[in-house]
Amino acid sequence: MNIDMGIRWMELFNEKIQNEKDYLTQLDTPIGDSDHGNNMSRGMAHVVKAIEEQKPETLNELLKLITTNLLSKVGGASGPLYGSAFMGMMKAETAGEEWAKILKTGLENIQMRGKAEQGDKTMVDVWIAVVEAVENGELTHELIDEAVEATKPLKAKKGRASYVGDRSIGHIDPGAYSSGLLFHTMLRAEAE
Amino acid sequence: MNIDMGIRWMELFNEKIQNEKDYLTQLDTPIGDSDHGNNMSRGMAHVVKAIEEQKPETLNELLKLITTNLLSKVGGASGPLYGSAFMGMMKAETAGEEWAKILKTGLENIQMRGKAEQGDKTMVDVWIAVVEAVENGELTHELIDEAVEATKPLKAKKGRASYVGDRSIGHIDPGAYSSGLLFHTMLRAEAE
Amino acid sequence: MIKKILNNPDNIVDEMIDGMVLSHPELIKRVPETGIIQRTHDKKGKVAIVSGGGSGHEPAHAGFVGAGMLSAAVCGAVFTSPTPDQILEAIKVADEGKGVFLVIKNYSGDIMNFEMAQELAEMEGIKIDSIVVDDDIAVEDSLYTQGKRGVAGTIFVHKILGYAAEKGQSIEEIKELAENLIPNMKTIGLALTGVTTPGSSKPSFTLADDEIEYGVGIHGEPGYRREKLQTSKDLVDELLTKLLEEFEANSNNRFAIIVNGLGGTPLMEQYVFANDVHKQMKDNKLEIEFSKVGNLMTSLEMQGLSLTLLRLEDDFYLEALKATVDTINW
Amino acid sequence: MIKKILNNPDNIVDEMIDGMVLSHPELIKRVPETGIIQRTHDKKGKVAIVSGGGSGHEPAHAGFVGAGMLSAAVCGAVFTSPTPDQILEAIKVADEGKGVFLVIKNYSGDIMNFEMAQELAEMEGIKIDSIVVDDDIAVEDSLYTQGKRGVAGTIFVHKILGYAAEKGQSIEEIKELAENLIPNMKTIGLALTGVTTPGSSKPSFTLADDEIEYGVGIHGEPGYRREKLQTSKDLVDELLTKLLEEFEANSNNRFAIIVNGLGGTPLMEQYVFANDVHKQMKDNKLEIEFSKVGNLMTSLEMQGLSLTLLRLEDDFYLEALKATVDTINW
Ligand SMILES: Nc1ncnc2c1ncn2[C@@H]1O[C@H](COP(=O)(O)OP(=O)(O)O)[C@@H](O)[C@H]1O
Ligand SMILES: Nc1ncnc2c1ncn2[C@@H]1O[C@H](COP(=O)(O)OP(=O)(O)O)[C@@H](O)[C@H]1O
Ligand SMILES: [Mg+2]
Ligand SMILES: [Mg+2]
Ligand SMILES: [Mg+2]
Ligand SMILES: [Mg+2]
Repeated sequence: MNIDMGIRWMELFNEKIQNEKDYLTQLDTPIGDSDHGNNMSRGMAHVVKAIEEQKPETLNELLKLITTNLLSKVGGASGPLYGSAFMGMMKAETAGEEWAKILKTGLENIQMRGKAEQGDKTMVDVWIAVVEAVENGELTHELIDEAVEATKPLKAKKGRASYVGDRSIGHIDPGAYSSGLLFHTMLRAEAE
Repeated sequence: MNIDMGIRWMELFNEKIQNEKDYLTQLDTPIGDSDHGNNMSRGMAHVVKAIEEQKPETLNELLKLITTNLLSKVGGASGPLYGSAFMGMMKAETAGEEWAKILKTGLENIQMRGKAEQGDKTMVDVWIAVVEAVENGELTHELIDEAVEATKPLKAKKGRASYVGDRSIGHIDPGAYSSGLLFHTMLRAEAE
Repeated sequence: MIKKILNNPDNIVDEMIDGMVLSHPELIKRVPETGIIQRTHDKKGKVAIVSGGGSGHEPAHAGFVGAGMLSAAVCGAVFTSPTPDQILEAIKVADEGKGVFLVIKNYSGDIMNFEMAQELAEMEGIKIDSIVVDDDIAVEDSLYTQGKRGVAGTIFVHKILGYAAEKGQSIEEIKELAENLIPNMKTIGLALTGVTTPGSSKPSFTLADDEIEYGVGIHGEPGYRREKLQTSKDLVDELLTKLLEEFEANSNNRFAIIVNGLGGTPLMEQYVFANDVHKQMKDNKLEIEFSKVGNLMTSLEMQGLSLTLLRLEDDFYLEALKATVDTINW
Repeated sequence: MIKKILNNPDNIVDEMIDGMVLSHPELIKRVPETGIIQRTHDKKGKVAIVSGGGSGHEPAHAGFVGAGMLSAAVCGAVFTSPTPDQILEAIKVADEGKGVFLVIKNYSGDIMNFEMAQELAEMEGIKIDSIVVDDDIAVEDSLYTQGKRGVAGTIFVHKILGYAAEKGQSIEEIKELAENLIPNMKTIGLALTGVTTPGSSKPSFTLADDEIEYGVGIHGEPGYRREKLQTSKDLVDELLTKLLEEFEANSNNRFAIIVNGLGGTPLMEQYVFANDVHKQMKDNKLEIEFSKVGNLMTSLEMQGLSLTLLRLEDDFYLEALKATVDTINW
């Protein structure tokens, strides 16, 4: 990952989020409060606007900019979680870590903030699968899709979806899906 | 008219009102506030209950009982109007007037209270037609129906229906219809 | 069919009144076996302001009974004026020896029932007077109609006359105050949905998924025009233009306003609308010195709202509106 | 599609806040370019109570900002917790030097955003503490869920802590008061309709013409059971039984209650329901010493209501609830 790739990543992620805004909200309807699409779309619009305006020149500057914008523009559960993830990534990047370790620190920060474990039917499920695959150099689009899809049969134990108990079974977790988009576009940015 | 006939009249009127309660309310929907059926049904239920309990022995006692119950149980516009009508009728009966004159006094009291003229699309239209016919000894069921139906093409100038202006045209006035029931059952009680 | 939380439509007003007095025994009490809600506070030899009308407009009027506002409110059946005997009884229980002043909304039913009660009270030697509120400009006032309807502005009348009574004004002074007040107050409303009275199976009118109706009353009466739903800005533009046309040109540009929810419209939308009212009033170089926003004079579960403008011709109006009162809902 | 009065769904909260402050400038002001509503009254060196959360629950929380209640409220997007920077800013503007106490509803979003703000405030040397309200018993509290949600009972927390702050209690005393208060308060709700967030085309859930849903939250979350619409009596029976099961046996039978409208249910129905609550509490030999009825913690235009019971374990609760405050909507 480098600064140009990183900027491209955010552009692609934003595109995906805006295109799939309604679908994200739809996923958030049966097991949530119908706002995940709005939340992510608002946040990512600010991220790409800030990139254009502030023109970050290093990966570290970029990660910082993403952190601030997600933290201060998203709100809800996903804002502090994605914000914490990028804050952790920024710190790991400052410490000179490799990309796999950087992503892993992001995941750790999500879990520190949200206390979710694997199998709780949250974005954490996707992050765990992706971090492991990146560590082993095996991340593929298929693997991401599988990780997202794997949240479907689970019963939610964290977040708003946990309120509906058994009725959460059979629905993809919206945060897992948006995390899926994050990693799909990361792969694409890296490949370009 | 005498006390037995009068009691029978109220029984028949009550029956009609209860049976046509929903229709009266339906008439009161496009040009009113959907309560004329409820209002008349509540009032007449009290009238027949009071007759059973108090067993009036003279026509005057009966007219007084009807007056009090309509005045204190109906409310809305129709309560004070029907109440005033029977109050006037009671007074004329006390003064020893004939039935035609008694009905006419009822009409006068309605007009004193409500200030409506012929053609304003109110119950007054039916009362005027009926009083005239009774004076001439020509009251028939057909005449009553015609008087009720005649309110249909009119534009309302009094009461709640006047708020809808031109849109009141084409609808039978609910108070005219309930007055129609009053006189239909009067004819029937007299004929029995 | 619309769903309602109730036991029996015939008892809905009765149970509502019981619910109110059980919930607020420190403020109000019920005159047993009547639809009269009376304030609990000690009588102090002042003029009593009494109002009432059909139910279905809650919190009007019982929510405004209490020190500094109404002495009593008479609750009729849903959308049906209360009867003269009930109104008379309310007059009697409210009277503190200085007379009773009735605030009547302009509907033929209310007028006739209150008028009869007033005649009966006079016969019993009670000092009594009244005012008819007809603030709704949606309906043309002419020889050929019942005149304009009384709607949300009635709440300002309660507040201002209630303050005058509390200040010890005589019934004659209150009458004069009321007569000057009414011509300075105009209201107009709009609906997004019709209403269904408890127990009936059909709404008063139905609007399509993208339609609104301008000029509705508070009893499910249809209004003057049906249109596509517009933005809040455009709705305010329509209502405000109509209202301002009704005020005669005058150098006094100070107003008090009510943005009144009709029952089913959330406060969030009412405040969005209020924001546009404030902005457009400012554009018109008109000042708003007092605003009241919320469900005050409702029409059951109707979605929609009304806008009231009161021109502050008399400084007393603003003083009265700002005074604190002890009621459930002001 | 549900009709709403608005200009642009993306600006609805922003315009609502402007509408609120323009309508009530004597009580509240907006911290420019934020979603923070702050009270106007002079700082007096007392602990500041601050709350907030997603919008769509009006009058909560901004309607309860004012002397004797909240010092500030932070309004997030509709149904979306506000962000840490906004909460931090609210903490800073509210602080009177004696510390800031946060009232947080138990949702993962609120918890995380408020927690981060609290950490940031601590780093800036502000004395700060908080309580999490989780009064909704519809959701099982177990290792396998987020825990119970914070709903209408939050308003009682604002009122009681606001009174304690006004009385000059320290932040430590307020924390203790809050920790004792929460376990004594339980809420449960029911819906007659789902809700549609501004800008979306579909409601959160749909109910048939004769169906209700027990145990709904205030964000259109589905509840625990769907049933045919019943009488008010039966609804109260279901909710009250569920609530009373949650209280441990105890000789103290004195309660305060909230009958909370969810936004689209008229006050008339709320009072019919309140009447049945009072009656059935009495049948259970339980006393109601304080009742609050109305739209306090809503869910946009949802039709339905919730019932809150607060056991009056501490006489201070009742004293606090009865105290007068200077807010728009208490
Ligand atoms: N405690 C948590 N840990 C990890 N992820 C969580 C947690 N709580 C919620 N989430 C994620 O957040 C997503 C919901 O985000 P969003 O809808 O934006 O916020 P909210 O739930 O506040 O409305 C969920 O789908 C889930 O993936
Ligand atoms: N001023 C009036 N004079 C005569 N009849 C009137 C007048 N106002 C109303 N009415 C009659 O009353 C009827 C409506 O009665 P009702 O629905 O019970 O009362 P409300 O109009 O108060 O709801 C109308 O159909 C009309 O016949
Ligand atoms: Mg969500
Ligand atoms: Mg009617
Ligand atoms: Mg009526
Ligand atoms: Mg949310």
